[in-house]
Amino acid sequence: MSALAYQLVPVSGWNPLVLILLALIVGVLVYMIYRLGNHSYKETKYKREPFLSGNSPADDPDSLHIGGSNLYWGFTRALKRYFEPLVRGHTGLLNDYLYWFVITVVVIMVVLYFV
Amino acid sequence: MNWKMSLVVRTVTNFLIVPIIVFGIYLVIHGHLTPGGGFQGGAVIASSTALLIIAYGSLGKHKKDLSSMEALGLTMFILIALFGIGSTMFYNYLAGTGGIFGGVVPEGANAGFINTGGTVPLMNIFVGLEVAAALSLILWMMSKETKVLETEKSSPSAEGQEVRD
Amino acid sequence: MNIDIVQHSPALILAVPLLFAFLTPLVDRISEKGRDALFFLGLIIMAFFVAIMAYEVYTVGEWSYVFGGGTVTPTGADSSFFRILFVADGVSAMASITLTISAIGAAIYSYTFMKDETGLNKFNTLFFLMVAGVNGMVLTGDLFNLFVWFEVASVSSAALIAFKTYEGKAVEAALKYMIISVIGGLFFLLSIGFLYGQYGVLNYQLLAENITGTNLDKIALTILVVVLALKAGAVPLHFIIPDAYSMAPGSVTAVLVVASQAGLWVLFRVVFTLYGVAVNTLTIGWIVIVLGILSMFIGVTMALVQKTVKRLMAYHAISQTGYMLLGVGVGLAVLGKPEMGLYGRTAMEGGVFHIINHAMYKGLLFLTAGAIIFKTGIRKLDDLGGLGHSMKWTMGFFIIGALAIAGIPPFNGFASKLMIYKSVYRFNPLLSIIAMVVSILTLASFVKVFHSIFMGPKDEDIYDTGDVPKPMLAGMTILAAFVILFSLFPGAVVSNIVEPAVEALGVI
Amino acid sequence: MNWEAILMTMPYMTVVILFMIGLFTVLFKKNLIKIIMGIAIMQNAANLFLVSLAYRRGEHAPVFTSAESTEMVMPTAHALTLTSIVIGLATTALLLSFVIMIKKHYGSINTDDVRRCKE
Repeated sequence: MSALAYQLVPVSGWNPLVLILLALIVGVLVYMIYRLGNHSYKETKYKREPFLSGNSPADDPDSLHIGGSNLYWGFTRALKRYFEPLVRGHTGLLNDYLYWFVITVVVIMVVLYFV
Repeated sequence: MNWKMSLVVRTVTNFLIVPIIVFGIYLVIHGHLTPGGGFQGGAVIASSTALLIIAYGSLGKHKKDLSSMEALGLTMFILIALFGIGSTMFYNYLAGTGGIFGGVVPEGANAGFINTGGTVPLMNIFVGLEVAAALSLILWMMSKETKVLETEKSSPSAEGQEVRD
Repeated sequence: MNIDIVQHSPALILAVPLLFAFLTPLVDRISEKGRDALFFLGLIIMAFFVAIMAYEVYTVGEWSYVFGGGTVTPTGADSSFFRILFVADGVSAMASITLTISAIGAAIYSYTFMKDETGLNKFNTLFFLMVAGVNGMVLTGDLFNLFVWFEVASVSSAALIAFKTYEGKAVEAALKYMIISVIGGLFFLLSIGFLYGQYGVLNYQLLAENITGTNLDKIALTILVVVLALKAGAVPLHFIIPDAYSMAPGSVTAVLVVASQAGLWVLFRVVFTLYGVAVNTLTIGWIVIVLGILSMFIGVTMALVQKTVKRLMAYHAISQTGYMLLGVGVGLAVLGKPEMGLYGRTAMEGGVFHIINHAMYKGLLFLTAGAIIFKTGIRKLDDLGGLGHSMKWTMGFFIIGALAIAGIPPFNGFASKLMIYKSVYRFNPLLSIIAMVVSILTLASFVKVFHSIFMGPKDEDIYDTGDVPKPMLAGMTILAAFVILFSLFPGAVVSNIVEPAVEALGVI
Repeated sequence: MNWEAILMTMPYMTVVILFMIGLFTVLFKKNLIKIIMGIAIMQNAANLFLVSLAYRRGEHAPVFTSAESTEMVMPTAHALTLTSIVIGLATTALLLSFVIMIKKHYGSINTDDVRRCKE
């Protein structure tokens, strides 16, 4: 039984149970501090908007959902010279898939032969 | 199907079907003696159904029967293999035990006998049944799908349905 | 007539799905209910035999099963010479366990997911055939038998990808998947010809004994490695994977992931047991590592720019396969050298552990993607939004899957990635750094997916219909339960399941 | 010139030529039906390769009745070829039915048109 116990809760190396225990303890502490705060603050509908910059957002906040696909437009724009050929690389052409297959066979054969 | 070949072709096919099927069955049963066996015999039998499809346009309402025949053939093949589980799967437990398939093979080079195969001829028969049904189903589906046998030009099908993107 | 089920379990693991695959059309003519009952019964019986085989392998040890031989274990060299041999060892036990879990999860999921499709008896037959094909590929100890099961798995998975024949794209994806697999199979046949022509034997053990690494063997090894990497989805050959995964029905994709991992298992068997030290392991190790690094990096960068849910997840499947290739590639590079004991072994265990983790959480993610498409019918990320309000359970499962794939600490992705990072760092620090960057990009793309699907305002027409029906949730719970189980006790999983698999690969 | 040796390599030459023809068709032809024909050629080449491996000079075909037990060509390669022919049939049937469905959905079987799965 001890072997299995040791396997379940290994002392050395990575042990998720210790981490979860830690998370629980921290959670309880945070909850206690949260309880100390006064609860008079009501979640009102017209709370003051924290003004960041630019014009105020449209009155209907629900329409402000940024589409999923261009969330990282900055990242892809910056690395355009890497992403352009990569996306074009997936041509969808059956013959291209087979070119890649034959090229890989030849490359690995040459590498294996000479090294 | 309104497709029908002329009377001559239909009568010749009626006569031709019988020898083809008999030859196919011969190949299946003598599979363990002479070159042949389940797949080859089944393919010959399926060529007879190809003749039928060309002559009569379709095999009528037998789509379900054919696929059931195919499924039956395969299930029996696996069951026979499983019966050998006493020692190992696919074990030839009928060989040399007398009875229809269990004849004892005499020494020396001889022409071989039908009843000495053990489970092999049984398996050949069920594979033959399965392949005959499967190939005729394939031929019939493809001839129906490509509408190759219809006389009038069928309307060009709608340009590819787009997936709801 | 005492039938020792335990000894016969490898054969029964294969016979049961095949038998039920061909019984389904017959039962389907009688009753629909009977067909569905048969579907679950077949998988449960197969799971029972897999459990028996795995227990036997882990307690007693490995044994090989000769089909048609007088006794189970091959008596004398000649009896295993011509017969087909199944090997029940650590690798096949672990691979069968992975396949059974995701197959059962996908089967329960597809009970309602495929409700409105026609021709369900064909779906069940093909599902059983795919499960049998993948099991056969992993269990077999004979090279040509491997080719046969490789083809059975390719044919049935291509037919399953094209299951929605009314969608043109699904058929196109299936055609490409099938043509590439057939051509891969032909090259595979050539390499079988090379090896059989030289040594006159097709069995793994006998072949491994007298392989001497001549030039012809190197060519055969190259073709074997490339064809199996093609099946697993390494980068230069990965083009069929995104098309196939995005167009297949949700439950089929979850099992497709395990089917391509079977290619990985067989690649490790070929490289370790078949060739082992006969060929310069450093070169082969580096080839596998380069394949892994390419798959990792290009897989994740392509995933960042994807616009549809399933395609994005397909690219993640490729990048996670890169981790496995990297882990085991490092182990291969130091095979037979002293460093093997130092970090090579942990690298291999990390790579192998990542295979089962990946099958769990990637299966879960594909099932959630299928649920989203089942509920909304929309595939593009831009049109989806605000599903978190109505689909609470699916969101929960998505979070578990996304955190696990990104390698966030408590989850199982982290456990295997940690093993890979630690050991690969000592082999070559740069590889480990690339692996960590890729892990961050994985997290980034899943944040994007989570944000665009579940966050945002309520969507009126989907909001009131609530979450997906019960069986789909049950299928997802099974996979999520295993993700959490492997996250909480990684030590137990590594020492009980992963180590026998690594030893079975011939790593002392 | 050692004609004897050259004659012995003749089957393997045909295998290489057939395989290259099949590979050429599959790589460079745009029509799907031609690609499937190329695959069929490659399958025949692979089968020929397996059968020519089993040949031993001056021995009988492995049919039990016609030969003493010792001088026989290796039968296992023939069994492999049989299975590979059966698999070849199954895959070609599946590929052809896919092409039929693609013709119905896409209206053309040219690989340039059949690539909607890009994005």
